Amino acid sequence: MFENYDPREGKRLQILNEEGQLNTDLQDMPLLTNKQALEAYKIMVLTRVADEWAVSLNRQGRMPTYPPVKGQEANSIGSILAIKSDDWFVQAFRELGGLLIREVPLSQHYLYYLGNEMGSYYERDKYHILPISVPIASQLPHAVGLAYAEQYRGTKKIAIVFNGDGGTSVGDFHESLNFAGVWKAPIIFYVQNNQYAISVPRHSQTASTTIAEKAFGYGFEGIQVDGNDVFAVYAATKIAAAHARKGNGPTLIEGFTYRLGAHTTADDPTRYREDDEVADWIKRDPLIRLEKYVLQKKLISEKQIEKLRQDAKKQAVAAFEEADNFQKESLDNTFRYTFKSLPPIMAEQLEQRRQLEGGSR
Amino acid sequence: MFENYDPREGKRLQILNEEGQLNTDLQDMPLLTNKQALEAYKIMVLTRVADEWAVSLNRQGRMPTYPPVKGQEANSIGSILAIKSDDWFVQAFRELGGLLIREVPLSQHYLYYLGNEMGSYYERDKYHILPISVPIASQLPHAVGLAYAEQYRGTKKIAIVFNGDGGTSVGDFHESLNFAGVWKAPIIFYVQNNQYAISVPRHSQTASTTIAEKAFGYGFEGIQVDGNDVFAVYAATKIAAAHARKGNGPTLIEGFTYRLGAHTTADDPTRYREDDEVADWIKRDPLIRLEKYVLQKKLISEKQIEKLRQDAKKQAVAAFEEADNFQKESLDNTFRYTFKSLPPIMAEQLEQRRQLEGGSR
Amino acid sequence: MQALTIIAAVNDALMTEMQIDPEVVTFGEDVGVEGGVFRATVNLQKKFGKKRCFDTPLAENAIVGTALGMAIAGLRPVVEIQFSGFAYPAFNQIIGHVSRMRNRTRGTLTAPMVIRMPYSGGIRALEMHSESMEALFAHIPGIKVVIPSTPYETKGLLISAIRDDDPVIFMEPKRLYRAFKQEVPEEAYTIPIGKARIVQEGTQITLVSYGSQMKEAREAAQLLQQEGISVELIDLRTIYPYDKATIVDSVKKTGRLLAVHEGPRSFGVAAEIISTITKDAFEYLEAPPTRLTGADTIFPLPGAEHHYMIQTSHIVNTIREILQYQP
Amino acid sequence: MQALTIIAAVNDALMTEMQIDPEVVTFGEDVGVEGGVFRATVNLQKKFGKKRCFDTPLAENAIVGTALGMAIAGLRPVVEIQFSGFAYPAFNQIIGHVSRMRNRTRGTLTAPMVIRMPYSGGIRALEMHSESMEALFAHIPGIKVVIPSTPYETKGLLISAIRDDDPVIFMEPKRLYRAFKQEVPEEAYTIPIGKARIVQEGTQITLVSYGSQMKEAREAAQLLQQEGISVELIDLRTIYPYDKATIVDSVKKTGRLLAVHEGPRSFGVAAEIISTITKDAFEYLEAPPTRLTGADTIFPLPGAEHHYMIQTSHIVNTIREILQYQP
Ligand SMILES: Cc1ncc(C[n+]2csc(CCOP(=O)(O)OP(=O)(O)O)c2C)c(N)n1
Ligand SMILES: Cc1ncc(C[n+]2csc(CCOP(=O)(O)OP(=O)(O)O)c2C)c(N)n1
Ligand SMILES: [Mg+2]
Ligand SMILES: [Mg+2]
Repeated sequence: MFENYDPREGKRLQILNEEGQLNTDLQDMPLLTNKQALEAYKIMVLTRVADEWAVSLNRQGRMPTYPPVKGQEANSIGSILAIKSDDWFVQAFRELGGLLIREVPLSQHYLYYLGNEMGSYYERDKYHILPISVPIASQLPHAVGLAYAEQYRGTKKIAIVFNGDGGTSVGDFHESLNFAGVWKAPIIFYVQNNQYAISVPRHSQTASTTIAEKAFGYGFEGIQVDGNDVFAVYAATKIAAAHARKGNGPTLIEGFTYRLGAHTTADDPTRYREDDEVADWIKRDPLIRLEKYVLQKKLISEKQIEKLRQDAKKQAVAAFEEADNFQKESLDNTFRYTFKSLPPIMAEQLEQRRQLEGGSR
Repeated sequence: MFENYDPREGKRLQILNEEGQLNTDLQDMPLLTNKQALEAYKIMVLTRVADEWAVSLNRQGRMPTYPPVKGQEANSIGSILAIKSDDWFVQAFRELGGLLIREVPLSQHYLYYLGNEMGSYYERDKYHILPISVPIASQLPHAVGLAYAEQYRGTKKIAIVFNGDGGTSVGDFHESLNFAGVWKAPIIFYVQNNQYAISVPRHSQTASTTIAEKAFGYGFEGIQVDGNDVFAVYAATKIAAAHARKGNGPTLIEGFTYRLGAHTTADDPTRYREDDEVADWIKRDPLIRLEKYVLQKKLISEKQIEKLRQDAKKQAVAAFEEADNFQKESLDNTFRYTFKSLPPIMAEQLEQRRQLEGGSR
Repeated sequence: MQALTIIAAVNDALMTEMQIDPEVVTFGEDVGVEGGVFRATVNLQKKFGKKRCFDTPLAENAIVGTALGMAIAGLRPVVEIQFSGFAYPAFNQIIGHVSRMRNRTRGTLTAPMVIRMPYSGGIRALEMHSESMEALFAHIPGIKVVIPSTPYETKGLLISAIRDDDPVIFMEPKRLYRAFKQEVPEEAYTIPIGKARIVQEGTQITLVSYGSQMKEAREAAQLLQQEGISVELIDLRTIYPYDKATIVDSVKKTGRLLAVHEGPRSFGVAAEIISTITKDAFEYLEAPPTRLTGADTIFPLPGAEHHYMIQTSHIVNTIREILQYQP
Repeated sequence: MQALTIIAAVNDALMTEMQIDPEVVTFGEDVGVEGGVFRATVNLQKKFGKKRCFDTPLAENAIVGTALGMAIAGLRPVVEIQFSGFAYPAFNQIIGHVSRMRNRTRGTLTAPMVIRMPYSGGIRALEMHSESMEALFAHIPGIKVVIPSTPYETKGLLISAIRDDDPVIFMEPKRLYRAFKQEVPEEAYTIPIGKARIVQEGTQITLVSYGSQMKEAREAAQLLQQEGISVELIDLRTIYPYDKATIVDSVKKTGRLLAVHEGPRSFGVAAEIISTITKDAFEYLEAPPTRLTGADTIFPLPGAEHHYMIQTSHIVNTIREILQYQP
C-alpha cells in the first residue's frame, strides 16, 4: 500500500510543506477537503490555545503537572479525522487534538490533569475512547484486543492506538505488533516520534534508522510521515484504515514530529536539548503551516483567525473554570469503583476511614 | 557483513548440504578444520545418544520430564565451537551439544532434569555459562548485561544467547535486541527456530517471513542459516563474533532447524504435526549429514563410528548413574542459598521445619 | 451427573459457559489445537471454532493485555496462563490495567475477564512450575482471587468467575488436577465468590486452608476427629475478597486457629487471616493463632520438594501442640 | 558534616560509593544527562563518565534484566526505576531471576545489585505515580527490601545495599525527598540491613512504621508524649528480612501494637507484623494489635489523595482508642 514510501529507503511522506503548499505530485493521495482542512485548523487552534493555557495555569499554581502537546497537534488531529467516530481511539497522553476532534469536552481533559478520576470517564459507547495510559506503551495490547473484538463480531470497525518514540522500546510494543500481525487485526499503530523520551533522544532509544521500518519485522507495512503535516497524517491514516477494514491487517505510522514545549511542566528541556534545534523545529510548526494553507485557500480570513483565537481562549478559560469547580471526588467514590459492588471487607475499611475522617463521605 | 545473505531476500546460508557435501562457492566462509569437524561430529554423537537415553529413561520412569534436543544439535555445537571458551554462553534449554563442547559433565545435565539444583551449578569462572532459563526469553537481557560488562572492562569477550522461535514473541526479545543495538554490545542472539513452540507452529508465532529479518528493526544485521548444517552455523557465528569483538555490535542468527522429538517427554507431537513433515526433516538430520562428511573426508571409519556410539552409550549410562546417585538436596540447602547468609526469620523457619520433619537436615 | 476430576471440571465449566454465552472466548499458549498442556481446553476449538478458542504467540503480557481490550469491548475472555509462574510477565497489565480499569474510568470501562492458571507444587516439575504466589495477586486492589479445591466447586466457581463483571484470577491446584473425581452436575451452576465453605464443623480449633493443601487439611481434620479432637475446617475458596465473617465466627467459637497454605510465609495469606481474627476475635483467643506454610525460600526442584509442602502429619502435630497450649 | 535532604543523601551515597568502588555503575531512564527526574543521579555522569552513569531506552524489564547480567559478571549495578509504579514491567525479572540466581546456581552466580525506586503518594502526581506496594516485593523469596525515612539513614542504608552481596530493592519515600534536612557525614558509612531502629522509647504501646508514614508516626508519638502517653516508636527500615526481635521485644514490654503504613491493608506489611507478634508475644498482649494503613483501593488521583494516606491525627486517635481498650 505504501510501496512508494518505504521507510527503509529513507522516504518520508510530506504533502503540505512548511510554506503551506501542497505537493502536487501526490494527487493520488486522499486529501482533506476544504471543509476538513478548516475543521482541522480550527481544532488545532483550540488545541494550541488550550494547551498553552494549561501551561500558564501551572505556572500560576492552579494546575498540577501537565504534559504539553504543542508542536505535535497534527498527528492526532489528522489521524482521528481520517477514521470514523466509532472506531476505537486508544490514547497515549499527547492526543488532545484528537480528543477535540471527537468532541470530548475540553473541561474533561483539564479535569484529568487536575487529578479527578472523572477526567477518565469517556462514556464507552459514545466516544469509543480509552483513557490516558500512564505506564508507557501498556495501552497497545488493549487496542489489539479491541480490534480483535471487532474482527470477531465482523463490524468493520478498527482501532487506532498512539504511542511515543520512547514507547517503542517497551516489550508491549513488540508483543502488540506481533499479535496484531498474526491476527491480521484491524488496527493502526501510530507512533508520535517527537524525538525525545523526556531527556533521552531518539537515537539513544533505538539503533534503527526509522521507527516505521520496525513494522516489517511483524509482517506488515510501516510508513514515516511528516507528523507536522496534517495532510500527510490524514492520507496515511486514511489508506491504512481502508486496508484494515478490508481485512488486510495492521499498519504502523510514524509521525515524525517534535515536542516544542517541555516534557511536562515539571521538566526543564534546556538541560538536554539545544536552542538551535528548537528554533529549527519552530519553523516547521504544524499550525503555522496549516494557517498559511487555509489563508492561501481563502478558507478563512486573518480577521476570522483573530476571532477564532479569542474564542478559543474564552473556551479554554471557561473549560478550566468548569473543571476546577467540578465536584471533588469523595471518600465514597475512592472505594466505590474498585469493584462492581463493595465487598464486606472493603465496606468495613470505608467505615473505619469515615470515622477517622470524622464522618466524611 | 552478511550482505550476500540478506534474509529479506529469501536467502539462507547453507554450506554442508544434505548429502554431506560442501558448497564450493563458499570458500570465503570460515570453515571448520578437519579436527574441528571431527570434534563436532563426536560431540554430536554423544549429544544424540545422551538425549535418546534420557528419553528412554523417562519411559522407564527413572527420569522426570525431559525436553529432547534431537535434530537441533548442530545449532549449539557449531556456534559454541565458533567462539572462545571464556565467552559467555547463555542457554535457553536445548543446548546440550554446546554444553558438551564446553566440557560440562553430562551428569550435570541429567542432574538438572532429575530435579537437583546442583544441576545448575556451573562454576562461573570455569565455564562462563548461565543455567537453563525456564521463563522463555527472560535470559536475553542477562546476556546483554554480560556483554555490557565485558565492553565496560574492555576485555573483548562476547556473549552468545540462545532462544527459541516461540521466544521471539516475548517482550524480552525485543527489549534485549533494542538495548544491544543502542549499546553496540558484543553479543550474538541465536534463535533456534525449530518450527514449533510446543504445539504452536512458526507461522502462528509471528507474521514475518523470517525471524532473522527482525534484526534490522534494531539497527543490526540478521542472517538465517541452515541450523542442521554445522558448517553454516559455525561460519555465521565466527563472523558475527569477530564483528562483535571489533566493537561493531550485535548480530541475530536464526538457525532454521527442526525438533525431531516431542517438546518434552510429556508431549505428544502427533496431536499437532503431520508425519510427512517429520519424515521430511529426518532426511535433513544434522548428524547424518555430518557423518557423511567425516566419512567422505575419511576423518573416521564406519568401525570407529560404531565404537564411538558404544562409548557414548556407556558414557551416558554412567553419567546418569552418577547423577542418580548424587547426593539429594537437603532441607538445609533449601534454605541456605536464598541469601548469602540466613536471616534470623528464615533461620527460625528452618528450625520449625526441621522439627516438623522430625529433625531432618 | 458425571464424575469429574478438577481438570475435567475446568473443561466442563468452559464448555457449559461457552455454549450459553457467545461473548465468552478463550485463548492462550497451546490452548487451541492442543487443548492446553493440561488438557483444560480440549475440544473447545473443535466445538466453538478458531475465533472462540485459539492459540496465541508466546507472550503472557499480551495475552492478558489483549484480553482486557476484548473485555472492554464487551467480550468475556477467559485466558490461560500455562503455569502460574508465567503470570509474572503479565504483572504490569494485571496491576496497571486489569485491576484498575473500572476505578480509573469510574465504571464506564470494565474488565469482565478471567485469568486461569495452574498453581502449586508437588508434580515433580521444573523450576517456576510450582509457584503458589496467590498473596501477590490478593494484595492488588481491584482483583478477585479464587482457588477451588474440588471438582464440584471448580465448575461452580469458574462459571461464577466468568459471569463476574470484575476481573478474576482463577488459580487451579494442579497437584489435585487428577487426584480424585466427584459428581458434577452437567448443567451450569454458580458458587458465590467471596464465601468460604465450612467443610467440617468443629469446636476446638479452626483450621483454615484452600486449594492445593486442602487435601492434607481434610485428612488431618479427619484423623484428629478419630482421636476425638474436633476441628472446624474451612476452605477459604476466595482469597480476595475473603470471607472474614465466616472465619471470625468460627474462631469466636473455637478460640484457636491454624492457617495452612503452600505459598511463602512472610506477607502471605495466613498473615492476613491471623491479623484479621486477632483484631476481631481477640477476646476469644485461647492460644496463639498459628501458621503452617511454605517457607520464605524458593520452591525447591523435585529432589527436595518434600521439604517444602505441608504434610498431613505436620498439621496434625501442630494442632495437637496448639491444643496443649497453656498460657 | 553537611545538611542534606533525603534525595541529596541518595545522590551523596552514590557519589561516595562510586568513588570507592569502580564496579558500581548506575543507569535507568533519564539517569545520565538529566540526572534523574528527581535529581538523584545528578552530576554522576559528569564525574564518572558515560560508561558508569547512563540513560537507557525506556524498558524497566530490560533495565533490571541487564543489571542482573552485569551483576553476574561482577559489577555492582544500581538501577533507577523512575517511579515504583513502573517496576511492574520488571516483575518477571525480579521474581524470576534476580531473586533466584543465587539459589538456582547454589551460590556460583549471584546478584549484588540495587533497584532504587521512589515510592509513596502525596505529591499530587498522576496515576501510577503514588504506589506503595512494598509488600509485593517483600513476599518474594530472595529479595531484600529496604525503606529509609531520614537523610542519615538513606545514605547509610543505600551504601549497605550497594555493598550487599544479595539484591536489594531500595524504596525511597518521595513525599519526604525534600521534606527536611539532616546532618549527614561526608564519608562512607553503613547501617545494617535487617535491623529496625527504636526512634523513641516508650512503655504503653509499640508504634511500628517506616518510610513515608514515619513523619506522621513521629509527630503522633511526640503529641502523645505531651499528653503523657508513652509510645515506643519503631522505624522498621528493612521490610525483608524484617527485625522480628526488636518488635517482639517491644511488644512484650508495652503489650500493645499499632502498625502504620501507606500501602493497601489486605496482605500488607502490617498483617505480617501483627501475625508475628501475636504468635510470639501472645501472652503479653493487652489489646488487639491494630493496623492503620491504606485501604484496599487504588491510590486516588490528587483530588482525593487525602482520603488515602494516614494522618497524624488518625494515629493519635487510634492509639488513644487502643489504650482505652478494656477486655
Ligand atoms: C513504564 C513507564 N516507565 C516510565 C514512565 C515515566 N515516563 C513518563 S513519559 C516518559 C517518556 C515517554 O517518552 P515517549 O514515549 O517518547 O513519549 P513522549 O513523552 O515523548 O510523548 C517516561 C519515561 C512511564 N510513564 N511508564
Ligand atoms: C514465559 C513462559 N511462558 C510459557 C512457558 C511454557 N513453555 C515452555 S517451552 C514453551 C515453548 C517454547 O517455544 P520455543 O521458544 O520455540 O522453544 P522450543 O521449545 O521450540 O525449543 C512454552 C510455552 C515458559 N517456559 N515460559
Ligand atoms: Mg517522545
Ligand atoms: Mg521452537
